[in-house]
Amino acid sequence: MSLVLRAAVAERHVELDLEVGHGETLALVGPNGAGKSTALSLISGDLRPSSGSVSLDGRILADEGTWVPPHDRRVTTLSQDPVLFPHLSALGNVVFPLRAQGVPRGDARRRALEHLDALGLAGLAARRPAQLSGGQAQRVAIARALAADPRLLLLDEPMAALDVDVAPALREQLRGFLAGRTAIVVTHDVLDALSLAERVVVLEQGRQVDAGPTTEVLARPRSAFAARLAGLNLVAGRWDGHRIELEGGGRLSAKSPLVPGTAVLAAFRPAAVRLAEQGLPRTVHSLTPHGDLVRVRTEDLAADLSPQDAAARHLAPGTVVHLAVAPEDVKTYLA
Amino acid sequence: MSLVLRAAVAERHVELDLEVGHGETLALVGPNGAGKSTALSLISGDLRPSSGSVSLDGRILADEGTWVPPHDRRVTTLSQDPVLFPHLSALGNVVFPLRAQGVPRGDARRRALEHLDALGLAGLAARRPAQLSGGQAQRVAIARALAADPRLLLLDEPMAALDVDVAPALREQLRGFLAGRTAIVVTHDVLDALSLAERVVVLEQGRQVDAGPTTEVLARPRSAFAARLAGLNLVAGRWDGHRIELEGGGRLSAKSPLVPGTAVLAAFRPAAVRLAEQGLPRTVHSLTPHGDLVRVRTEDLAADLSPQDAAARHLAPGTVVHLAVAPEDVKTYLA
Amino acid sequence: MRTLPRWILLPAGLGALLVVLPLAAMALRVEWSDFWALITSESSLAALRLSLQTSLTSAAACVLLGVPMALLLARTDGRGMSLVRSLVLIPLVLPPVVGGIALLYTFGRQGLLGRHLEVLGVQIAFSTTAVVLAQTFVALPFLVLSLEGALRTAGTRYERAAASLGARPSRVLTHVTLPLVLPALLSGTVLSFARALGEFGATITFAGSLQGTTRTLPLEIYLQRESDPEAAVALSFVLMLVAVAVIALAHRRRSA
Amino acid sequence: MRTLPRWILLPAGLGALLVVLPLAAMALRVEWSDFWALITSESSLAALRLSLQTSLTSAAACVLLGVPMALLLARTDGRGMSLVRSLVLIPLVLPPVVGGIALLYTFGRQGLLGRHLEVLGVQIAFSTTAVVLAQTFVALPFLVLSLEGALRTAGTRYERAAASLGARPSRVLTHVTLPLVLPALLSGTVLSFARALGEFGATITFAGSLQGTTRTLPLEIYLQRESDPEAAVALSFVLMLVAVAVIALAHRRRSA
Repeated sequence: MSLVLRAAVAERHVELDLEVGHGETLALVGPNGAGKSTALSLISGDLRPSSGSVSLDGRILADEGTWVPPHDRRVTTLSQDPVLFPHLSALGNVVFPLRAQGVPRGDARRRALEHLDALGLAGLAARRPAQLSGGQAQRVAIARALAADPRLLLLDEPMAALDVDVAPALREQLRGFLAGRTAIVVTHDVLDALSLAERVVVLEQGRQVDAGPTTEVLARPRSAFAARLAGLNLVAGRWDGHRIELEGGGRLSAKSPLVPGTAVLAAFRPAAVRLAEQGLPRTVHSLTPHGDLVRVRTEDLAADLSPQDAAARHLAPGTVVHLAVAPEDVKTYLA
Repeated sequence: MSLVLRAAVAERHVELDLEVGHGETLALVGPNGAGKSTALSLISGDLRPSSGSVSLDGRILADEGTWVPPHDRRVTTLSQDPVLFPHLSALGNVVFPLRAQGVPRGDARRRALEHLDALGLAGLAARRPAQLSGGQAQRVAIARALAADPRLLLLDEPMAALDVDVAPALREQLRGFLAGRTAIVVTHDVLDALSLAERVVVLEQGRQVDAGPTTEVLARPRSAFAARLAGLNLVAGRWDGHRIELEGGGRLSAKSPLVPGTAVLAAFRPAAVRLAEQGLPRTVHSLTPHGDLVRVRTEDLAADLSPQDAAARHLAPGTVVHLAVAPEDVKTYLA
Repeated sequence: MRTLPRWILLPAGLGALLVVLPLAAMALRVEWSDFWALITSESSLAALRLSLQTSLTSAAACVLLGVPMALLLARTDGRGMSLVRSLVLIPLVLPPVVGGIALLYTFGRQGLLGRHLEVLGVQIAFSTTAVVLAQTFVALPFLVLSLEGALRTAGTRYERAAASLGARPSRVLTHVTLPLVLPALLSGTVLSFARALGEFGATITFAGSLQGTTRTLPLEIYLQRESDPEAAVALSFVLMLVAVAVIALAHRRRSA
Repeated sequence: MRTLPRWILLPAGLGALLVVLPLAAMALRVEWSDFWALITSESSLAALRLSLQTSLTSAAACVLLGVPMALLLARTDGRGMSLVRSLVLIPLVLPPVVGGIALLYTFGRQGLLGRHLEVLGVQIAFSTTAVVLAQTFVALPFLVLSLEGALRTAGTRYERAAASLGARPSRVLTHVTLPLVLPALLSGTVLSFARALGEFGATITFAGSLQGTTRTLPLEIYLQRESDPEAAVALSFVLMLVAVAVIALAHRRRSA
């Protein structure tokens, strides 16, 4: 293992147990306040663990007796804000980490230009950050982070501030650079997780609740957040051969090869849910635009309706609706 | 007519011709920079027209020789920022416009309390704005705007800053208050337009490009923006009885009772578009999360794919794709 | 803190000592047994009374003249305004003695205005009015600066909202604008009061040093420094307490 | 502008007149035919030279001591720091004469430190060193205040980014923190230079008025005011030009 994080931060009620292998990219996902930022702060050295330890490539970075300051950890963070030094040119920004490591001036300049070139930025070397677009600035920040040659790269929502037109191209570039590097990417974007990371860890309330290969976790979510990230409704219950007896009450028809009597999880898309005369009774909690549709959220289930439908039915919080879903749209798997 | 706005602002290349009837609510929609803010500024008195005039209930508010200052127009703006006076209580905020109109102190207080009560805020009368939630603050702002008893109410994205859980309930309340009042609502939200306004005007590049009853404009859009608001692809062409010869080249199969040879518009949902071996050739411009799906934008058409599909095909800007849509998913109407 | 190199503690400590040590040294020299007698002697009381009276008048004049100036500077744009702002700030960096000379050539007997006032029988130089003028001249920028900053920070959105609700400009000013910047107005007033209270160079140049008429506390301290050092220290200690109180007040306002 | 009532133009204009009129009146009194002779007389030149030399030294001392202080104040939190900040600000509102008295009881012959220095044969009061100390004492808060504000505005994100890229604290300070606040550092230095140049009360109290040793420009102007008013006006005009230049410089920095 490259990174081993087994540490707690008592005042934030966070207790983490993470490992990242050499050359592996791990996606860290979860709702706000789940402990993702705390994990990054523990690794980068912005926060001390109240117990436990952080180690990188066998070297203890922090435990009860040890404290390696951030500049000495060989851990570099790339966040949604490129934080380019405004008084330096693009080239000067990429030279900075090389000079900080004692690389001689001419050598540092040459290597910085190579890094800029690799990101297609050689023509912008002389520009100040204020003269760069958002996407260009973020690419300079990537070049600068790579120039620091960290043992571990932390990517904190690296695309979140970019224009939607720019993000996909940058995501593909980043995918190339991350191959063979050890990295953790924190993201809310399912595309980031799918394209950049082989493995995903889901945090909720300071604890790990789901983990595994990215496509597997998203196809068969076992946590509320993974289900939300994958855009699925998730319910738990017992399979009786025709229907699932839901834990919260009610029954859901499904088709499944599972043995009757087993505890199962069932996932289905909100777009497959319709309002019916009969079905699971639920109370509307909120309505939100969701792509072209309106997402109607209830206690535990979501349904995607057309805006025309939602407006015509005068749906508002408190309205009671009956939700139905076709058996062939329900995917079941062992709990 | 209550409001008649026939005015131009030369330096912004905006030329407007709007009318709002007594007791009517008009939705004003369009992309950023289309002239919506300019229209509101001309009406509220933040901006002088370079030519033309603005009149309300027969009184000229602005033309070459006339200029009524904002405080004297009987036009009140409600924006996404409630702009409650922080040094006054909720009650003090609602009392403010009444006192400004010379209502005696005790009378103003009584009427302000009635307004707060109508919005279910009587219990919060003594609170400072800082002690109110976002939704409560916006409701106090509504009560304050109603207390000003304007001849025309301007709603500038009134829900845009609210939590998604709060907006629907407030939208329903606002719908009640707008009944019988003259109002203009600027919005990006199709639900606002559908629930609040009987009529919609679409602005693009400073000009009116589409107008009519809200449901009609959204069902059969005639402008790129109205199509985007309704979540539809829109193409123009000539109907030959089986297919539409598109203006930009290519053919699209459809079913339509229209007479062959007529110029038609065709609308279809991005979710109905699939990638095929044969179809309309297009170049990917961007990929963006869109609800649970990924919206792939090309030169003129959009397609909604699952994130798994988009990641598996390594779609990125520049990729050439072929788009197909089933004939029964295409809706045609006269251009 | 973690990102600061440790060696900066040395010069920072020296700097703090340069400020704190003299204050401590002076406090240690106060003759506590005679303290009350020293600050209530006839000349001390006359200076205290005069200082309080002139500084409060000056602070009031700063509010009356400075609030409209700050409003105009904060709410009007244009090239002209930046020149006006620069002019208004000059007393902040102009040596007070030079300010005193300038006032003398304006309101003095031979001055630009003074010679016309002389004809009317009004004489300003070397009077209590001169003290107030000198103090207002040097203290005005403090009020204008702190209020203009607060007005710019507050922005015009509340004022535009008030107009949209039908309030006339005067009502907007008294019911919205000024209440919103009240903390900055108070701390600006306190600062200009403190600056007026400490005024020395412009006063001694323009108003002279007549006991009971123009000899304010700083002048009294300067004159007593050699003849009656105990009294000078005692009065200095009083002014130091005022300075500490002013800082505490202005600071609490800022953090509130 | 549209939201301001018109009547505020009257007091605002009066306030502007109070500042501008004296400056104009003084400029009108300059004897242009003798101007060069007046400002190059022996005593004028001695004062000019001394003022320039001491003010530049004080400004340098302010940078050396004030930059570390501003860094600590801006980057450290805690209840203790707000007390330290209040102490550092005191010279800003303390009457300069009182500052002079305080310095006298610290570095004077009988002072807290002075009596020990006296034993070593070092005498500070009434020397050029005393002038520099007095000027540094009153000018230090100007530098600390403007730099601390800029450091807080700049925030720590660039510093954290630099550390994350492997830069040691000293390198972060010299290559990131200071370059980022360079405009504020320059305008703070200019302001503290201006404050040092105009210093009068603390200097005359603590350093006296010996030609060539402690008689700086403001003291020279004060002394010449009655004996040679033409020279006083000419030197005042020079200091006024410096004040205008300082304002222009600090203003350009701010808008840049």
